[in-house]
This record gives sequence, structure tokens and C-alpha cells, in this order.
Amino acid sequence: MLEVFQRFLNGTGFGAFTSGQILMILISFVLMYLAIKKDFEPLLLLPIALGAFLTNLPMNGLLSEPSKANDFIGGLFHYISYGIRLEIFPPLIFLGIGAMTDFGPLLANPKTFLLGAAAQFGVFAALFMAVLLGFDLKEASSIGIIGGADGPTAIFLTLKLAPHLLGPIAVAAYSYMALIPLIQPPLMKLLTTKEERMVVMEPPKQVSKNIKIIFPIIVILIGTLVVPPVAPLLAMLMGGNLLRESGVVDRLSNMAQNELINIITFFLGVSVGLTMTADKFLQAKTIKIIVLGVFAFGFSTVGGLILGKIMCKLSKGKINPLIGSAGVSAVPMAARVSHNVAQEENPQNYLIMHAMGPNVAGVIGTAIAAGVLLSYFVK
Amino acid sequence: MLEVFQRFLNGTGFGAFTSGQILMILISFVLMYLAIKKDFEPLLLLPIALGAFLTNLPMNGLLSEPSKANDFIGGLFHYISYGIRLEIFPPLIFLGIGAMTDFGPLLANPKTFLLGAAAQFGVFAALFMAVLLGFDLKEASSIGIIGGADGPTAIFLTLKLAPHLLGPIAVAAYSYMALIPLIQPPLMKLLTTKEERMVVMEPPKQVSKNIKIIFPIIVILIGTLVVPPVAPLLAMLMGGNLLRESGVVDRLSNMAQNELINIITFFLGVSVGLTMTADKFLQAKTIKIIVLGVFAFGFSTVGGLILGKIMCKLSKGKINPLIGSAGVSAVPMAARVSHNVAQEENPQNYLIMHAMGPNVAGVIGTAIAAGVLLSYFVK
Amino acid sequence: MLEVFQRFLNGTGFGAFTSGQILMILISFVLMYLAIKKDFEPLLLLPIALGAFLTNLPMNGLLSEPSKANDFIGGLFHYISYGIRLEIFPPLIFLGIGAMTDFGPLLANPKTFLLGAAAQFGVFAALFMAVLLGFDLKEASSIGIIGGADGPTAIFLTLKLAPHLLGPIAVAAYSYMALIPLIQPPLMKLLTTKEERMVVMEPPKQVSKNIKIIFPIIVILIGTLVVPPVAPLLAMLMGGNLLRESGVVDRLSNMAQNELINIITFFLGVSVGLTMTADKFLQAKTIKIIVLGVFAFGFSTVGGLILGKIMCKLSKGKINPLIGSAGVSAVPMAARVSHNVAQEENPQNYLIMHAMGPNVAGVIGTAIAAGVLLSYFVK
Amino acid sequence: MDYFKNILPSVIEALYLMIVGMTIVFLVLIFFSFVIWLLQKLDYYLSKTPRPTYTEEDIVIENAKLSRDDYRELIAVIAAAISVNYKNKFVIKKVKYISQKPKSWVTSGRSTLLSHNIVKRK
Amino acid sequence: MDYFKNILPSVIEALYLMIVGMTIVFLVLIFFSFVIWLLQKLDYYLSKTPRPTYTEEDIVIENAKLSRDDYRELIAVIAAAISVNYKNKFVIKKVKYISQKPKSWVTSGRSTLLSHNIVKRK
Amino acid sequence: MDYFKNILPSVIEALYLMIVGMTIVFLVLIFFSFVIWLLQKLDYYLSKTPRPTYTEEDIVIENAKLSRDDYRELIAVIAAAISVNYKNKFVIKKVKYISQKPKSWVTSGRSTLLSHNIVKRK
Ligand code: NA
Ligand code: NA
Ligand code: NA
Repeated sequence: MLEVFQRFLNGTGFGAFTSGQILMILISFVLMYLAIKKDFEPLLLLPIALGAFLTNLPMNGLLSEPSKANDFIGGLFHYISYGIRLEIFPPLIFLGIGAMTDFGPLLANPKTFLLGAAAQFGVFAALFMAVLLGFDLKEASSIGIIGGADGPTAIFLTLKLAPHLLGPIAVAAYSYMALIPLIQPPLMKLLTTKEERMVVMEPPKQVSKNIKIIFPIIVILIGTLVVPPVAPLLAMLMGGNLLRESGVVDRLSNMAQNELINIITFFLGVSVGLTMTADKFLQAKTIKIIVLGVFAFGFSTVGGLILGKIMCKLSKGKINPLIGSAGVSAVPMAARVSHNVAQEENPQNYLIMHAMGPNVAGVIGTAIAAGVLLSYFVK
Repeated sequence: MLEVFQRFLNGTGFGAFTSGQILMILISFVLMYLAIKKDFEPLLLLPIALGAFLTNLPMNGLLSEPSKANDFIGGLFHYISYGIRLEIFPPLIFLGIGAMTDFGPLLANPKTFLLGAAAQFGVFAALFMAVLLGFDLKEASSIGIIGGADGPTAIFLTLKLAPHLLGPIAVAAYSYMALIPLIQPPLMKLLTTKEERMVVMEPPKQVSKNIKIIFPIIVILIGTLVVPPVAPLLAMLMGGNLLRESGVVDRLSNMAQNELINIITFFLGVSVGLTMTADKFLQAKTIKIIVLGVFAFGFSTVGGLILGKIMCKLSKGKINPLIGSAGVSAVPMAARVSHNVAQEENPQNYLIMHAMGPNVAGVIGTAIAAGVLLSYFVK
Repeated sequence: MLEVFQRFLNGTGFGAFTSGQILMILISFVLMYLAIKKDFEPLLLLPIALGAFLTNLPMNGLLSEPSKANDFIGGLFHYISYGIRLEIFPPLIFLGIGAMTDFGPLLANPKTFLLGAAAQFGVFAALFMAVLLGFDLKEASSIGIIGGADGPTAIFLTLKLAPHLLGPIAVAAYSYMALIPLIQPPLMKLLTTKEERMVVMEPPKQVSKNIKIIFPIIVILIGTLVVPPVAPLLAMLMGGNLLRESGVVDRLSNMAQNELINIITFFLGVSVGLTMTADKFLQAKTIKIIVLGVFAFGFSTVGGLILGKIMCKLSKGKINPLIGSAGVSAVPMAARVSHNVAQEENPQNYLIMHAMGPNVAGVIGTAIAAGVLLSYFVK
Repeated sequence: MDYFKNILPSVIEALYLMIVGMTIVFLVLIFFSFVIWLLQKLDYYLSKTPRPTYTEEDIVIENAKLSRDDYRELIAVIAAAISVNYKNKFVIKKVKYISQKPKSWVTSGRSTLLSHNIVKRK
Repeated sequence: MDYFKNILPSVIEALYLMIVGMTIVFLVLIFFSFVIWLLQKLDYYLSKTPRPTYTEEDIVIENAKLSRDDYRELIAVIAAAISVNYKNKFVIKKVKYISQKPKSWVTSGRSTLLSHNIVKRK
Repeated sequence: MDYFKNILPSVIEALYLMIVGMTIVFLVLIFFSFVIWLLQKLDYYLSKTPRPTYTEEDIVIENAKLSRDDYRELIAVIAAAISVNYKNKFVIKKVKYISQKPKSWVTSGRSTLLSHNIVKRK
């Protein structure tokens, strides 16, 4: 009987625990705490934290390759995480996001496209800084894209250019998105004058249904021609938006916004978390990425604000520069921050819908920026 | 820096555009217009159009095979369209359709099964015509099945017999379904007398719950024995109906009718559309298929109507021959057409539920017809 | 033309029917009857019966391997049943069950964990009996786990240890779950005195939200360390519960409880049913398994009751031993049986929530027991 | 002329396929028809009660099948009812919930029509 | 006799497996039990307030957990309420919405029972 | 010093990438902006009617977008309304259903805010 006991004990995982794993488990607890108690993008951060927790339990086998030892039946997430390895999940998430997004505020005021472009400055600035810190160009590009504040785009790009950095980059991207209300306001107050912040913008003209239908088609057409490598992202994002705006396929639009995105989000999150093993995550690089992430967000904010100030000048005070920082997407958080900062000066100033323009433009802008980077490295 | 720019420009798709692709993109816009503005079966035609649009954008990469150039990560729809290549999607759509279909009107009046059989005439008539126009037998069979007016069956058969014709056949099948209110009424008025159209049918007897439960089991049993190659279609269609009629698994029945069918419909549609590349679609064959499709629908309508007239005679005027044309499935459109044509003569004549009998019988009839064709070609 | 007819007839399945298949089809009808008319766990038993029916139709081809004869396109369920062959479906069902389960009653009264442990007695007792009847140890373990009354765990373990017995074990597990209101009460009355059955338990203390959040993490941590082979089951069960209790990801929790579990349940059930071919199911072993299954449930009930009596004594009559039998999980059926038997003696005695403690503990207990068995056989 | 000579075998095969195909389709569907007729006879003899025919029913406001998406409509109707009530009095007479599987032939027909917006509501 | 001689090693192994298996299952679940007990003590010392026990509550019409599918029921109830009101006056006293995670021990128990239709409603 | 010498080529490449990247992002988004502006001109000339601006609207109780999950809230509100009515009289004035695609600029903005609970309701 002792032999039976012994045979069983050999199978337990206690002996195999490493200090790195214990540290990673504590980190996963911190992420859970942030997700649950601090409401840090819990839809993604909680699954990521769950994955990070699971992957650091000794002998969990969730990712084990099929082999003779397991009768060629791999771990559960060996199969599910094909969804990230084959880059299937991020575009499908974008299908849902596209179906959820109302580009109306952007189309009503197409000038705000420019703010969505300016807010990509952080992407390239952080890329530059990452190279200075010794990352190679591909790694640096993946780190830079954190500044786009678009999770699926960041994951898509990182999977192609630097899959070994997936964990820290995803964690940074989603954590800083939640921190936007802390990161942006100081920069916004620093860079704008009280007069600028008090600008009340006129309500824009309405947008016809036809333009809303044509818009996603144009973005796919031009976007795919200019930056073919992000075709899956653009096709799904704007295809989802077409489902929404067509008004004739509510079943499909609702499916994309609910069932599909919920299922994919969970498995994407856990799969990303499962890549966060101690040996991959506990590196100096991770610290650098976390630091560079703040700069990426900061520089994107600055880029949007500076163009906002220029447009304010050129329009003779018809544009409130605060909406510039909303170009950092993180829809709709950055737009709300613009609104709130404006209200501190003038509680009657409803800036939110004006800020939604650059906000959704920023999603397209980041996808284009990712496309430029991918085009550059394509073989 | 110019070098960097150059390297980027080489990656854009502008240079690779062909005139065929531009024409196909315009065709995809026409399909979108029909789906969105003319309500042509938008649930399928809009995704098909989206796919046709995407696949003709140069270098879109959505279907690219895994290769060294892409680190063995294929295009997004290289993976998703396994769902059509492996013939998984059409039966799953039938699972949802089965769960949505109430065979009650057919069971209440089992004579109307015959009308569902007669309306398969168009399948074989169009097959015959296609052979005359030079198609080989397998291609002709796939073209004939358009006359069954059942999208999933048409796609399932075409995938097995003539996958290179998938695009035009799917487009024809779904477009003509939407055109049934235009195609059928002239034929109906031509072939029936005013007296026949004015026949008011008696309300049928009610159907017991037990018969509704036994029916799907019988169809699977007999259908699979007679035409084994369509077992997946029949098993899912009538299995879905069993979920519905059993009354004890509403969770599963609702799942089949909502989540599952919505998700599959979108990816099926886009996958079908993605096969519509310029070189495959811009052929004389496509024109022929489009023309043959109208004849297929027309002959099916005629088949149903003629048997309707015979049954009217034999029953001494108790059966309105207009319900014959409803055998062309396209549930519930053809049944509504029967109803509307009858109401033109007599607004008090509620024919709709009587027409639902042949209507749902037509779905089973087309599956059997497809089975006969597949059995014939099986190795 | 006769040749054409002949060629068609060769393709039908009538000639290929065997008497074993006909018997199996009748058995599948009995299962459908039990599911639909007797409400025997219809969510699983109806799909299983549908699968068993389909797989015994000659030439159904639903499971056919890809080969030259079918252009390397396998049967529909050749692909879908990878979900069971690769052991993907059972853990995903557990994700939904975890999100549906409220461990509150267990946490409010942690002593009842012990009853959930005692009710695993049937697992090992039936294992022992199965060995006596000539089954080898792996088969016996799979049979024993029926006594855990947890479908997904039973299927998971059987897939690993004795996949050839999957059909009978799944059928036994789900059928006996439905028969718990018949199996348990006689044993409960036999083993307890009227006084014991009349014990009214005090309402327990409330449980804080934090403990509900920490609990799933602890179970994953300790469970995976002690019995690594069931990590997928524990990770999904308690991960699902974490989604629920976190309170911040309702979208994901609802997805797991609805869309995901519904889709997986249907395909799991049909896939299991499809393994029930005549040659595999019509064996003496199947009869033995069915008989052993009753004993497994019976011994589990006895195990729970005896510890219940001991705890009743030790607590000086504060614990009603009837809640012991609820340790057989089959949530919430066994708990309701405890409640109902108690109410026969005293209609004012609301035992249900007290019985839910051992009830949900039994799910964890069975997963641990399965883990012990798997650890033992691991290579 | 050569063209037709070439395709002639196929044409004949297609013709045969038509005859065989239509025959089998008819045989199978007639068989289903017969089995259902038989089952209904059996049902009648077992239950000893004549099957009632479908009859007309009163449907006051809405008889559309309620799919998940239709809750909105119903909710809107109820909401409207409440709102209106406090202003105009007596608006809704009866809000009737009709289950997804229509029980009545007439109801069913109407909902099929209504759900496709072809017949105008009066 | 030979049969038993052959299976004897397996029988002994099975017996050992039973003892080891039950022991480990008990050890693990006792450990969970202990940890929860510990956490609750900790919780008490940290919050300094005694944990309240679950108490009985008034539930007037319905206390079933509302899953997505149950909206229909609630809507039907509300609809019925409106309809009836304009005929009979004063029917519904209180329609109470109870969140998916039942807060009260008693409510929870009742809904568990109700949702499985075993105990007759009085 | 050696470190910087080593990374210098990469730094220059990164700088070029920044210039090219920002240029292309701007070009593409300016192009989109231009196309939309053009389409709107076209739209105006085709329809011959000036596009109205968004205006303020009366929204009495709730203007939140109703996603599927929000039914609960609305139902709760309605249920509450009924319940309260029979006790206090006159509570709800208007329950307004607002479709998922907000029609008004103002409504839309408010709901975006409300749905994230940042602005306190007054
Ligand atoms: Na962005
Ligand atoms: Na048909
Ligand atoms: Na159990």
C-alpha cells in the first residue's frame, strides 16, 4: 500500500514548484486584484490573470504538446491557443468591436480624423525609445504599438513580430488603458491653456445612413491596398461595422457583439495569460516594457493634444484641443477623460460626442500604423 | 529614408490591381446594394458580398496558405473556410433551420408532401438544360439543385460535386430566393384558372405532439437508408427539429436557432464569397449558371403547380393549386406568394398555413433529390 | 435506365442493416423516450440518444475517416468529435457549470466538505466490485467514477482510461442521475432513525464576497498541485466560478452559462452517442456496467449517510444526517432528495440549502477522486 | 452538330437521372405521407377522441411569435401602456403573451405573415 | 477458483487504491474546509463585525432566479398585471425583481426548489 | 559608448520608420477625411436638403442604450413602477424606449456617459 501511496505522491506537483513560479503566481494575484477590485479592464485582465496563474502551477499540463506520454492528446489549451498562435482571435474580437462602434461622431466631423492620426505619435516615439534601450526593431515595434491603446491590434502585431513578448505587452496595453484617467489629465492641463479648455464646440451636422454604410467599405478598400498585412484586422473591424450600419442583419451584428466576442475574449485572455511563464516573464525586458508603455501612452496623448492646439488656432477657436487626447482610442475611456477635463472648467460643456470622433479614428489610425510596421518587416 | 519609403511602397497593393478584380469589386458592390437596399436575403448575401469584395483586394492574404513566407501562419479565412471545405457549415445551418421549422402544417395535411416532391422538377429539368449547354454531369447537378431553393443543400452538394462553381451557384440560389415574389406569380396566373385560385381550403385537423416528435426520427431513418450521402443534412435538419418538438431541451433548441446559426451563417457567407475570385467568377459559365438558375426556379414552380392542378381535380376542388408553387421551399417566402396570389382573387382566403405544408416538404424533397444525385456519383 | 436505377440502389443502406444495429436503434428509441417523456437529464440524454440512433444507420458516414473515396473530406462528426477525442468538451462544460454554481452554502458551513468526501466511497467500492467481475483496473476506475454522479468528470476520465467504454458509462452516469429520487430514499430511510431525520439545522452565517472570490483560486491551486491530471477540469470549473463571483465580468460568466455550455453540450452528447455502435455496446460488459452503476450510486449514498450519522452524533444532533446523501452531487437533485425526505417527517424543515453544501462539495470531491485515479495510471 | 453528338451520352444520362430522380423523390415523400397518415389513424384509435380542427381565436394586440429580439417590442408596448395610462386612461385592453410554438392554426398563419410585413395590419 | 487466483493481484491493488484514494480525497477536502474556516476567522477579525445569519424575508409573488429565459415569465406576469388591472382592479401587490445571485439563504433555497418544480406551490 | 555605436544603425532606422510611419498614417487618414467630406457634399447636392444639426431632446427617465443585458434594468423599472403605483400613486411619468442606435447626438453622448457611470445622475 505504501508503494501505491508513493506512486501517487510522485505524481503531485509540490516538489516541482520553483521560486519563479511562486513569484508569478503572486503577480497573477495582483492582476486579479486590479481586475476585480480596481476594475482594470476586467474582461481581458481577469482571463489573462487566470491564465498566468494556471501556467505557473507545476505540471498543470494545460499546454502540453501531444506526445507518446499523453497518448497524443495535448493539453486543453494546446488546442485552444491555436486561436492566438494562428492569429485568429484578435481579428474576431475586432468583428465584435466593429459591430459595437458608432463611427457617426467621426463622420459628422471628418476633420477629427487628423487627431486620430496624431495620436499614433506614441507608437513611433516608444519604438524609438525601445531601440535606444537595446530592443531590436521588431521587438521595439511591438512595444511601440502599446501606445495605440488597442488590445487586439497590439496582440496581432506582437504575435507576428515578437511572440515571446506577448505576455508583458498585453498586460501593459490593457493595464494602461485602465489607467488613462490617471495618465492623461496632467498632460492635458500642462499642454493647454484655460481658454482652450473652455472652448465649446458647435453641434455637427447629421450623417446620412448611406455614408455610414459606405464608410466601412472605403476603409477596407484603401486600408487593405495601402497596408495589406493588416487586412484581417481592417476587414473584420469594418466588416463588423458594415453588419451594424446595414441595418438588415441585426442577427449577425448582435452575434458579433455578444456571443462571438464574449467567447473569443475569454479564450484569448486565458491563452495570452498562459504564455506568461516565469522564465519568459521574469526578465529585465518586462520591466522595460512596462516603463516604455507609460511613455507610449504619454507621447500619444501629447501628439493628439499638440495637433488639437494647432487645429484650435487654425479654426480660430472652434475646436477644443482637449479632444486631441481622445485620439488614443481606448474607446470610450479617453473620450470621457476629454469630456471630464473640459467640464472641470465649464460644467455646461458637453464634449463627449466631439471627443468620440478622434477616439474611434484612433482605432483605425493604430491599425494603419500596425500595417506600416508589418509592411516594413514583411519578407 | 527614401529606401525605407521604397521598401514600404513595394508592400502596397495598388500595383497589383487587375481589371478583373476591379470588375469583381463592382459586382460585390451590386450584391451589397441588393442585400442592403433591396433586402435580398441579406443574412447570407451581405456576408457573401463582403467576402467577394475582400477576396478581390490585391494581396489581402485572407486565404493564404501557411508557408515559409508567413512563418507557417495562414490567412484568417484559410482556417475559417475549413468549415466549408470540410462541409461542416451547411449541416450546422440546417440544425438551426430544423429547430426553427414547424412541420405541423405538413403533418396536418400529409397529402401536401406530394407537392414538395413535384417542386423538385426544376432540379432535374435545369440539370438537363445544363448538360445541353455543355456542362458535365456533376456541374449540371450542382446547377440543377439551385431549383431546390435551399441554400445549405445547394452549397453542400456543390462542395462535393463542383466546388469550383460554388460562388455563382450560391449567389444564384440566394438571389433567386429573394426574387420568388417576381418569378412565381406570372407562372401561377398563367397555369391556373380564376376558379382554381379562388378555392378556399378547409382547416385541417390538429396534429398530436407525439406525431411531431416521431416525424423527424422517421425522416432521418428512411432518408439516411435511401440516400446515405445526405445523412449529415437530414440528421441535422431533423435532429434540430427533434430538439424543438421534444419540448424538453429548449436551451439546445434556442442555441441552434440563435447563437449557432448566426455564427455559422456569417462565416459560411464570407467563406463562400471569398471563393469568388476574378479568375473563377468572370467566366461564360457564370452567365450560363445565372440564366439556368431562373429556369430551375421556374420549372420547380411549374412542377408544383401542375401537380396542384391534378390534386385539385382529384379532390374535386378541395385543394387550391396555388399551394403547389410553395413546394419550392424558400421558407416562408414561396408560401406567402401562394397566399398573396390567392388573396388577389379573394381577400378572405387565408391560404398561408395550407401553403406552409408543401413549403416545408420542399426542404425535405430537395435534400432527397440532392441525395439521389450524390448517390449516383458516389465512388 | 435500369442501369441508372441499379447504380442508385447499390448506394442505399437497406441491404447493409444488421440485427445488432436494429437492436441498437430500438435502444436509442428507449433512451429518447426516457429523455423526452420521463425527463431523464434530457439535455444530455437526448443528444446521446440521437447520436446512438444515427451511428447505427448503415452507411451514415457521419464518422467516416478522410480517405480517397471521399476526396479526403471526413464525416461531419469525424471533425466535431475531436472535441471528445482531444478531451476538450468536458472541461468546457465544467466552465459553464462553475459559472452556474453557487458555492455559498458550502462556504457557509465548511464542515459539509467532509460529506462531499465521504460520498466518493461509491467510486472506489464500485471500482473494487468491477475488478471482482473481471474488468481490468483502468476499466474498473472508469466504471467506479459513475458513482461520482458528475457527467463531465466521468467522460473525461473514461476518455483517458477506457475510451471503448464511453457509451455505456455516459449512459449509466446520466440515467442514474435522473433516478436519484428512486435510488436514494430507501437507503436514507434504512440507515437513519426518525429522530435523526427530524433534526432541524440552524441557519448558517453569511459568507463574505471576498471568501467567495478566494475559494476558487485555492481549489485550483491545491487541486492542481495534488492531482495535476485533473487540472483542466478544476481550472475550468473553478475558473468559471471565479468569473461568476468576481462580479465584474458578467458578459463572460453569462457566456459560459449559456452560449458556450449549450453548444458544447449538444455536440458532446451527439459525439458520445455516436460511439455507441452495435459491436461496442452490445456486450456483456455493458450489462455489468449498468448493474455496477447502481451499486456505485448506492455506495456513494451510503458513504455520505454514514459520515452524516457520525457528524450528527459528534455535533450532538445539530447536523441532519440526511444531508450526507447529497454529497453524491448530481446538483441539485440529490440535495432536493435530502430536503424531501426530511419534509416527510417535518414539513417545516427546510433542509435544501444545508444539503447544497455537500452537494457542491461532491463535485470537487469527484474531481479529486478522478485525479487520484489518473495520477495512479499516469506513465 | 458535332457538339450535340459529343454531349448526346450525357444528355441521355441526364434524362435517365431525371426520371429516376423524380421517381425516388416521389416514392420517399409518398412513403412519408403514408406513414404520417397511418400514425394519425393509430393516434385516433388509441385516443378514441376525434382530432379537433383549428379554430379562430381572439387576438387583441399582438400575436407575433416572440423571439428573443421581440422582447424589446413587448417591453416597449408595456412601457407605452404604463406611460399612456397616466395621461389618457384606458389604452391597452389586453397584452397577450403567445408562446413560441403557436398553438392555433390561425394565429400561426397570422404571425407568419406579420413577421414578414407583407400584409398590412388593419 | 482459477479466476479468483488470476484477479487476486488486481483485487488487492483495487483495495489499496480505495484506501489511498479515500484518504487523499478526505485530506484535500478537509484542508479546503480548514482554509475556509481560517479565512472566515480572519475575515471576522479584520472586519470586527459578527457575520449575520441568513434571515427569512417577505417575497410576495415570485422569487425565482431570473435567467435570461425567465424574462418571458416576468413579462407575462407584468402583462397579466396590466391586463387584469383594467378589469378587476388591484391584483398585483408587488412584483419584485430578484438578482441572479440570491442574497438570502431562504430565498435561495426556495428558488432552487421552485425552479425544479418538485415542491408544489401553495 | 560601444553600446551606442552598436545600436546606431537601428536608431537611425527607427527614426526613419517614425517619419515614414507618421506620414503614411496621416496621408491615409487625411484621405479618409477628404472622401467623407466629398461624400457629404455629394449627399447634399443629391438630396438638395441641408443636413440638420443635432438638437437637444426631452428624455425623461432613462436614455441608456438598451443592450440585451439592460432588459433587466428596464423590467426592474417597470416592475417597480407597477408596485409603487399601488402604494404611492403617480410615480413614473414616462418610460421611454430608446433604440440601440441612438438617433440624437445629445442622447448618444449622455448614454455614453451614463453607461460608464461617470457623471452622477441628478
Ligand atoms: Na489607437
Ligand atoms: Na426545396
Ligand atoms: Na460527485
